[in-house]
Amino acid sequence: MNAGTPSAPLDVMRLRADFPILAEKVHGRDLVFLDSAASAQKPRAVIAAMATAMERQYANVHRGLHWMSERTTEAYEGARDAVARLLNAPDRHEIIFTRNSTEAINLVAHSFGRGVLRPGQAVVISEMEHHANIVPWQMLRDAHGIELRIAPITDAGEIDMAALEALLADRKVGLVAITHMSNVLGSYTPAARLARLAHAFGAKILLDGSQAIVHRRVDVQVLDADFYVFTGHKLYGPTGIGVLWARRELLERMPPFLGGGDMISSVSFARSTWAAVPHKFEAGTPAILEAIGLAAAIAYVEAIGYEAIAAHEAALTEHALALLAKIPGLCVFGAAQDRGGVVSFTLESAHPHDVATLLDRQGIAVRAGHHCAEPLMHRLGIESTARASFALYTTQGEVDALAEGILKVREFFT
Amino acid sequence: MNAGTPSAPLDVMRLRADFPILAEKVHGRDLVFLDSAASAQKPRAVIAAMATAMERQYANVHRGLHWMSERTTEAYEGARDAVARLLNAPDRHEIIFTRNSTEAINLVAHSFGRGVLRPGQAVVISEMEHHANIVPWQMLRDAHGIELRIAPITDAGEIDMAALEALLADRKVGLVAITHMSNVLGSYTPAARLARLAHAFGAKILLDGSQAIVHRRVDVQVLDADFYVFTGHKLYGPTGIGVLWARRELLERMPPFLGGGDMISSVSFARSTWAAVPHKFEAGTPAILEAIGLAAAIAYVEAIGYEAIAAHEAALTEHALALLAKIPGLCVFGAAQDRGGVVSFTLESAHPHDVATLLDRQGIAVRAGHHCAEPLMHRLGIESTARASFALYTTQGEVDALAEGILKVREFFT
Amino acid sequence: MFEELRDLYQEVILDHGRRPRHGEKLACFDAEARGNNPLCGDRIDLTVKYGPQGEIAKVGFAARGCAISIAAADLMAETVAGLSVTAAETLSRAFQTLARTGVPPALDPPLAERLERLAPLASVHEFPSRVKCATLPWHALHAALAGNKEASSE
Amino acid sequence: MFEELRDLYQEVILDHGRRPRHGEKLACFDAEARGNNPLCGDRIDLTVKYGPQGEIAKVGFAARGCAISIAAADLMAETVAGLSVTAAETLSRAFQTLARTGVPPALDPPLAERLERLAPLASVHEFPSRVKCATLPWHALHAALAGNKEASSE
Ligand SMILES: Cc1ncc(COP(=O)(O)O)c(C=O)c1O
Ligand SMILES: Cc1ncc(COP(=O)(O)O)c(C=O)c1O
Repeated sequence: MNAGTPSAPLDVMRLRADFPILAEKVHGRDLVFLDSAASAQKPRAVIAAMATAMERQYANVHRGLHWMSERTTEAYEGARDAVARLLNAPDRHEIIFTRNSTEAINLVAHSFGRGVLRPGQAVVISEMEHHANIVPWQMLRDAHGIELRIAPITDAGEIDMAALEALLADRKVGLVAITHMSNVLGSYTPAARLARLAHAFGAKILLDGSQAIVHRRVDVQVLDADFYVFTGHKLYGPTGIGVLWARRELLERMPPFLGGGDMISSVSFARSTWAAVPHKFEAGTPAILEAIGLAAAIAYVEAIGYEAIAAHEAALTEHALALLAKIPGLCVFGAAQDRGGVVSFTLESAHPHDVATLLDRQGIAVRAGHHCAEPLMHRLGIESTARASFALYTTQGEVDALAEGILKVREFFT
Repeated sequence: MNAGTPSAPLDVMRLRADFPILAEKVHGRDLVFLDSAASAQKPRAVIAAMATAMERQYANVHRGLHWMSERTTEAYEGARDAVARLLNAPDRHEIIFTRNSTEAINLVAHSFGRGVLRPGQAVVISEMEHHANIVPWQMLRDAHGIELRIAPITDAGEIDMAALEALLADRKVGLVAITHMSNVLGSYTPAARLARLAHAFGAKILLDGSQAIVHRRVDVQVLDADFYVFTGHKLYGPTGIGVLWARRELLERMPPFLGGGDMISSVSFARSTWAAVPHKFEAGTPAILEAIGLAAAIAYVEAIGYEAIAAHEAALTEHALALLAKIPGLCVFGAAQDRGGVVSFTLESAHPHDVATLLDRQGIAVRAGHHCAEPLMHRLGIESTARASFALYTTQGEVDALAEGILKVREFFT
Repeated sequence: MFEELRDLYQEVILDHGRRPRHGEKLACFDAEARGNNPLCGDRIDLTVKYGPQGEIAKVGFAARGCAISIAAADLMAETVAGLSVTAAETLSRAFQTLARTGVPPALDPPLAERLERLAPLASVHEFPSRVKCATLPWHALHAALAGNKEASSE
Repeated sequence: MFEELRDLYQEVILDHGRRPRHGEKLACFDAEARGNNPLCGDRIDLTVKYGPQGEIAKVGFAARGCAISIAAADLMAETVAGLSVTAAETLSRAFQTLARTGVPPALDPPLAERLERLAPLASVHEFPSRVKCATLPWHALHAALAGNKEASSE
């Protein structure tokens, strides 16, 4: 693993060597992977951590009184410590491992939504949420009589704070659930301000950090959040693992979500009692190997340093926006003051799917579609966009290739 | 990967070379891993499949129009095909990936239990279920007014079929949910007979195959099951992945479980519509790498052949039972006609935890405790047992070591 | 650069994609259905007018989607006009095979000729994630002919 | 063979594990609590009788569990008798450190002496999954002294 000092600029070429897949060819061309916002590639450190666990030190966790189980339990619980440090959570018991962000939000919608919120209360989400932060609340609305309110965004792609405040005014809102960074527009939301506003009106706040935590340091205590979720595979970790952080007092008030082994204190047919947090929310054999992989990913990112990553990506984004602005007929969506390395665009002459296919033939991977944000598409008056997204391993040369590639697509279709 | 012809006896020594961890030392002694029923070790083929995906061919699935995403989607959906073939499912769309057996059963308890069963109906489970097949039904009972009935077992550790039939007589039972093999007693249940009985009284049947599918070929059509669940990590695959198979007509009647990306057809704030099965039940980024690992595990097991594995393990079990029967003060639990390679026992002079610790010091990994089956412990009049379990890589020599090890424990404590 | 892509985006496809001839819903129709590709957001609203013998007289659609899906819808509207429902279903199955494999299945002469007109779409089979773009209109047609309102290309 | 294990299973532990002196619930008690280790099924029902000054006069327990947990409970009952609640809590924290690290923290003489009696349990720290066996009775004691009914060693 490579590491820079936090303030030094990234030595991207050295970091790229940590990601074996970046040396692959696609359609005979060098892979230019600009789809990291969908899922990031994995450094050798992550691959090795998982393989080594399987090769040398593995057994089921928590219930074993033998060496392999004890060591594996240490590694699994060590991953919980690593996540707690990453988020600066005050208490390691507040970290719950889930499959992904989606499951983490569903867990909150289920256990907090049905177990703590009361019919007649409301949940606020924004117009620029991922489906993962929409559908669970709709299901809660339909099953449990919770009102769902939608905070509008401005044309720049920022939360309309005045409108949000108006939605909170009647103090019926029990939870504000908002993305910390839009996966379409790249906008960062003012998380600490959102939390203050929610709290001022007696609501809790959930931040969907699926995108945000990939690019910037997150401190749940500084943000004063109540719930924070993210997903391992976007943070250079494996699939199959995600995280819910929540304040302990909330977790303790919430009923369990899934039932089974490891989440109980005692079971009899008449009645079961629940284990203490976090185990209450982790039923069955957890994603042990994936937690180990996630811990390796976190160590990798921390060794590089968020400051350096953020600076690198900010430079890439600026460069990309400047280049794309010069392409006739190209429209970039989102103009938030505070934005990260995700750029969505459309081209007048070609549908985003066709753009993606033609870029792919040049080795350039971008995503096209509604990006699991149909209501946002609706708000923007479009059906879909093409989206390029940047990671710590993205180079300026790749951004140049994107711009050139788009020009060729344009030519092809006109 | 090594493979024998299906009917040839296993060349266990050659197979062991496929499992790097088996060469490890524990407390300076050769590892004798007899805890595979908790989680099995992984062959090189599985480790390599996951590492290679991360090194050479990875992106998020389903929504990508670029090469890496298309190839990864093929691999992920190919894993679904592999599972469909393993179970002889009539339709690949009937395979749903979950985190583990526990989540699969919770999915059924939620979507079938709340969405299809009606208050006043009942669910039957047995006295020898794992908590994963108890707690979700208790939660359903308490939330949705479904009665929970308990089918007793005989002293031999078999389902009491007459008693089960009596529980079904009033035709209020909508679902019979029973293990296909006990993780404590090793008993196989007569799955096809159970299905016939359930169907005769208008009930559906769920089989918990977490243990069974590790040792024997399962054909859901021959069994005439309605739901079948298993978990990847016990079948020599990675953690973080499990399987629910269900008849398509049932899946189509069941409302979704988790909401989010990939499980929708369209989303607007007013209303969302669901994708077709299996996607309706797979919200968010799935366990892509884990599905790939599971497919490799299935290929590994299939290449060896279930017949050879079953014969090998039957011989080991017989040998173990014979040896343990000679140890004074040792009591083996379970005497089912049809039993697999899981042996639970207690020793008069030492608590199971102490047995496990002392065996561990000899390099022998066994599990001790209630094995997530507290009600069964209660039925047996004990608190816990020590449990040795066998896998395709277990040798007769390891079984001998177990027996010798137990004799030493006995000596130590008397 | 895009030599191989000329297979996928042949002139006829680019042309039908840009200027579909049947790209409007019929004002007067007997059957309709919506086709939906949830994974990418493509959508087609299809209308069908039957002729006096119950044959398909006319198809019109409103669609959002890529060049491939618009062209596929337009070529479909063109080729099924005049066919009986049974013949259209046979052609639909044949086209789906063509799109998935690149190989046209054997058909009786009149239908084989119509399938030929769809041949420019054969090369989608090399683009697995685009196959659905080409088959979605046919799923919608099937739904409309069967009297259903919704089709999905999953 | 089991040389290293003689550390964990010292004679005094085997002896208290086999024949606990306080292994019965008190018939007459002032406080009680149940301790539960959900992961392995160990359980202890603890009763406490206070003396005239509010000090712990007597502790009795009914437990199911391994040699370590029974011995730990019995040694606890023995060492806390006569202590004030505050002193017992101090001893409890010290013992938990001892069990987790193997190192006895510094204490004032009278308590240090009592901690010494618990020294045979110090080596559980080498057996991470057994630490809870030794600390569960102390969690239960803490719960009883605080007036709670349940404790869990997670
Ligand atoms: C019979 C049985 N059912 C269910 C489970 C739960 O499996 P998992 O923890 O992988 O969900 C297990 C294993 O722990 C088991 O043995
Ligand atoms: C903002 C946002 N929220 C939630 C998700 C869902 O993540 P996952 O699919 O890993 O659950 C994503 C990514 O797809 C996302 O970008």
